[in-house]
Amino acid sequence: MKPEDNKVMRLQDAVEKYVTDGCHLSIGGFTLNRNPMAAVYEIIRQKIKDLHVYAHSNGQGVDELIGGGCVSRLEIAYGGTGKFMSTCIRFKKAVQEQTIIVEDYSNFQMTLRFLAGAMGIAFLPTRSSLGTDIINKWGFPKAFRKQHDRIPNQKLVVMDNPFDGWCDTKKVVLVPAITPDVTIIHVQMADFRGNCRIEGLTFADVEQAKAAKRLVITCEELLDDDYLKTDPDRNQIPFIHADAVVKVPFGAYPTACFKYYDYDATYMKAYARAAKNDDAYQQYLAAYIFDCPTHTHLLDKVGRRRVESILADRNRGYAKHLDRK
Amino acid sequence: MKPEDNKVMRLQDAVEKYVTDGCHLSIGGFTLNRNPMAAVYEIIRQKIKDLHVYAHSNGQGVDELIGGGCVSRLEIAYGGTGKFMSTCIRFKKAVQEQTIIVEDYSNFQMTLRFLAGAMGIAFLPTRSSLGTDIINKWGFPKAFRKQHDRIPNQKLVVMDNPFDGWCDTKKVVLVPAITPDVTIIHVQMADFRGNCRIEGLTFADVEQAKAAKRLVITCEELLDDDYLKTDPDRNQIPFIHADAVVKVPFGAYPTACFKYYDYDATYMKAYARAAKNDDAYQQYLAAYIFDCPTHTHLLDKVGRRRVESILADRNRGYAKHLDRK
Amino acid sequence: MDYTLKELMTICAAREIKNNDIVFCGTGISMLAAMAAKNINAPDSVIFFETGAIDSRLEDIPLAVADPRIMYHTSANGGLMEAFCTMQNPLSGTRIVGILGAAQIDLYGNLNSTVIGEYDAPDVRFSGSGGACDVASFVSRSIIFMKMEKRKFKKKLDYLTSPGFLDGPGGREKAGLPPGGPDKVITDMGVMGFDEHTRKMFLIGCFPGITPDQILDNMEFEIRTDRAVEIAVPTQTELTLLREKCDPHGLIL
Amino acid sequence: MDYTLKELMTICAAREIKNNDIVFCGTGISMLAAMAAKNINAPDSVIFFETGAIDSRLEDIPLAVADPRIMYHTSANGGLMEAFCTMQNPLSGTRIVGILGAAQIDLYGNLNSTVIGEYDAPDVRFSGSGGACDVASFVSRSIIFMKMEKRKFKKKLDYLTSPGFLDGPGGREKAGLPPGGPDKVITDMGVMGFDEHTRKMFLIGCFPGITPDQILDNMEFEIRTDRAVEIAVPTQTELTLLREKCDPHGLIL
Repeated sequence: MKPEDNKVMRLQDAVEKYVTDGCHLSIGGFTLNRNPMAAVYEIIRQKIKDLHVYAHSNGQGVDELIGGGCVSRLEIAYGGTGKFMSTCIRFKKAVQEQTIIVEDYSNFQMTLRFLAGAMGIAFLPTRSSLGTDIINKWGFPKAFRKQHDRIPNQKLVVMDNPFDGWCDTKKVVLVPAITPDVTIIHVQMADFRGNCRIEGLTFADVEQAKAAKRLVITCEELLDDDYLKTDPDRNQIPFIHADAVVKVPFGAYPTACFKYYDYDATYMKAYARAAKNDDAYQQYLAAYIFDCPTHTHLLDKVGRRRVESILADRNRGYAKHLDRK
Repeated sequence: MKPEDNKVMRLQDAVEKYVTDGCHLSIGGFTLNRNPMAAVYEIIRQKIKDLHVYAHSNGQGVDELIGGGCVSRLEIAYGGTGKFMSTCIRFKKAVQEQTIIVEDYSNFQMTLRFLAGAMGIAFLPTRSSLGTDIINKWGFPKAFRKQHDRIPNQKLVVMDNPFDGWCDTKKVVLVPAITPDVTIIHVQMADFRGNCRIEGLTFADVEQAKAAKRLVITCEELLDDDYLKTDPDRNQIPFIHADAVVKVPFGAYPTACFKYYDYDATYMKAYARAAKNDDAYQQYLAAYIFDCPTHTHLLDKVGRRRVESILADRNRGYAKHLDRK
Repeated sequence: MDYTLKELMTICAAREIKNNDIVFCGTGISMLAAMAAKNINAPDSVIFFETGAIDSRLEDIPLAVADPRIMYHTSANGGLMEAFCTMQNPLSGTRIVGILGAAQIDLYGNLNSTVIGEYDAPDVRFSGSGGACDVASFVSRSIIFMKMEKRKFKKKLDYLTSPGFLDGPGGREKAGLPPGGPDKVITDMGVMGFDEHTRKMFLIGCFPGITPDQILDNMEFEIRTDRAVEIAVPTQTELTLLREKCDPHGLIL
Repeated sequence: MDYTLKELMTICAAREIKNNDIVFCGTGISMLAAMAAKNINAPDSVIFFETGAIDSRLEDIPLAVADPRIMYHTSANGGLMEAFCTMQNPLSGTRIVGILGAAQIDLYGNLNSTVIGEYDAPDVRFSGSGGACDVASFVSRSIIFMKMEKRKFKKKLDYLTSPGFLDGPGGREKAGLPPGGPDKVITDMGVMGFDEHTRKMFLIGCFPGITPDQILDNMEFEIRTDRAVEIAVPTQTELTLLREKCDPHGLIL
């Protein structure tokens, strides 16, 4: 086995090694799906501070990182998880109380920014947001940007089309690349080298993974052989991008993991309730994160019955008869 | 069935309808793999003229289109098929005799140009080719570009990074989008609506397909039901992009089709031999294209034994014991 | 006939969707409207999510655009890149109708879903654009769900998240946006459209029992009401299909 | 020991590949060199193709970078976009070593694979860049195969397809390219490198029986030869592995 094959590690060690105070972090998933929640909880547990977080619509994970007090700056397109929190509650509170600074983009723009990072190009163009306040209003002012060399000098740049009306286009918006210090994603299958297979929608995980200086992968199933190479059309991330591979069954819980389990509606509703009240939220943090040394402990606390209730119907990929009321 | 479901047609009809004299065409595949050869032969058979062709490294198909006298202008990255023709022979001859006009890009640039078309954006940036003659020397001069409104006003544009050194980048090259009138690809499986499944590498087929105003799909297997929807992670092109679906078994022959058949080394060597001599090439055109009303006739002419010899080992996806000497 | 306001609004939106439209769906009532259209009046419409799923079967109603229910039995499962490129590409984008909601709307159909108050020190923070700005920028028409309240129908938005017609005729073109813009606003009191010349919002019709004046009372700006008619109530068939096929467990309704 | 010139050249190139290098492969001898490295001296190097395959098993030698043989047992099958992004991305690109060939090379390792003569009216047309310009633009080092001929080692290229050090020290930087550039030139008479200060080509060593002067006689420009040593001939192990494991049917050799 070659040195760079030795990527399998414990979640605690991976977070300790790669997620440090003040680092620039992005997490995979979308709203209530495939967020790397076990890693998020471990980051909170380790009391990592002052994170600069990049997100498109990574709802539950981002809200918990903010609620856990780990985040100082956030570049985001959408803070919500759909029906359970139309606006993420701890996010909303933190912005209103100005305990975090936010820069707003659209989902496409954030995706393009990750893609630019993955492509090794300084920016990418889009026609989205022309004429809007996404262009006019900046969360990170120019002076602030000047002070931070890890933040580009401009939020975005509006430019005339140099190809003179080509594609009926007069102007475009250029958005700057993101290269996080570390990206954490949760996938259905990974092998010991870090080859990844995502089932269902990939969201922007692949772009986020390839844009990052370090990539931490948590997975439902960890393969210690070359099984994934027998069907490479289904793999999205080759091992050359991977730094750590951690087996964490239910690692996206309470968010969903297509073909494995659904979101836990009960947990997410209870979370939203707690998030609305500071005291209740402290109790939530204590009970579900700080009192649980590992993700397994959290699952034990939730209880086998709830976990079993969300197991996916392997045909449909979600829990057909889950009570989501 | 809704109107746009009626996409299944005969190859003759699809080519007649969508590939017209002077139109801008791109074909899928790469060198000796998954070129839509049945469609290429049908285009030659129908004596379509004056095509403006966009290619990255679509070797065999492009060389035959040129050899068949169908092409006037070509934007290309690579004219070759690997070992069988390190430089495509009819292409080489046509350029040297100036019977076609060529504009050169790199493979990445051509891919970005198709992607830009697929993305609906006028251009995309790259750092490739800075300092080279790809930037300095233009096959389509400015005046020529001015006369043709289907060709962008500039081959490419070198621009300073407006994000001031972000990503250690001072300059980038912008390449203009391509939106062909029609793209033709050959895939392993398509359904009657035009959902496509490509096995093995996708090359730039997906970008080429989505960039085009019209998309013609030839396929090894045509499904008249929703089978492909039962495993959508394997599908790359949703039906909303498709205009015609044609079942053509061995539709990539003599190029390869992963999991179905290998390239025919015998055919390709014979082709290269014929291509070197104008008389021999006329005989080749007559025997294999004009005397064959359909692709089936061409396969019959080649003979069952040769066709059987290239059938893929379903595990490996190619013909393990094929004699390629 | 018995129906709720939400059912009426959903069906009003569904009626705007034509067969073969590609329907961009957000969460909640917008998703339900798309499902209703598919089950009632536009069986060949194609439901499409910014997360990358296209033509999902939707056996069960999703509670977010990343719900695993949208990944089942689709034409292709991609990611955000594929989805937004499909919108930005005029060949496919012009066939898409977007369904959006927002916190505020103005006379020209511009939307705010980001903040109330100052951007730097907001009184209320909302989710932000998500894909809404992208949809509003790219697609040829959109349908907007809004609650009728003075603080929501604003003379001036606190933040312009998603472009409507911007400052009126030619506004999108001047800004560099593709053509397109809002088509209908479905509220809890009636339905508005946008004049094709002035690009200003006008009242298309009131819901049963609602007068144009009541609607104007709930807006900060004035709109023309002289073309207003009464909106047809849901038919029994519409209601049955909506209730039984789209949301049998009442998760959204 | 008996070996052919092609075998010697292949093994010279293979020796330049280190364990854990990601090796970009073109067609023919460059692919064989990558396979040789993997089978002889760098078992953990990763073979990578511009068509989108990474870490292909290569049970059988491919005859093109789109040969179906490269799609078997890979880490992931993508497309050209994925491959070129991996090269342009400095995080992965700087770990890649490119193996290239060309029709012409100059003192600074710039390559021509496009035309001989005028671009608009060429005497000889070649394949063109393909991915060569991209590789040469992005990756940290490349190995170039060349035949020793005066018309190939040119004072001035007819067309600069793929960037080497351009006009010398700082040339790439001035043009806006990432760092990188050619590392070795493997010819049929010896091996050249590039001086780290002047960026000029110099002779590293001659093949057995070849003198520096013979090499100079086959070049249009002068290079320093004072550091030249004799190149170690292939070992029996190298030859056996090359012949038996990499190209048992002699398709390239």
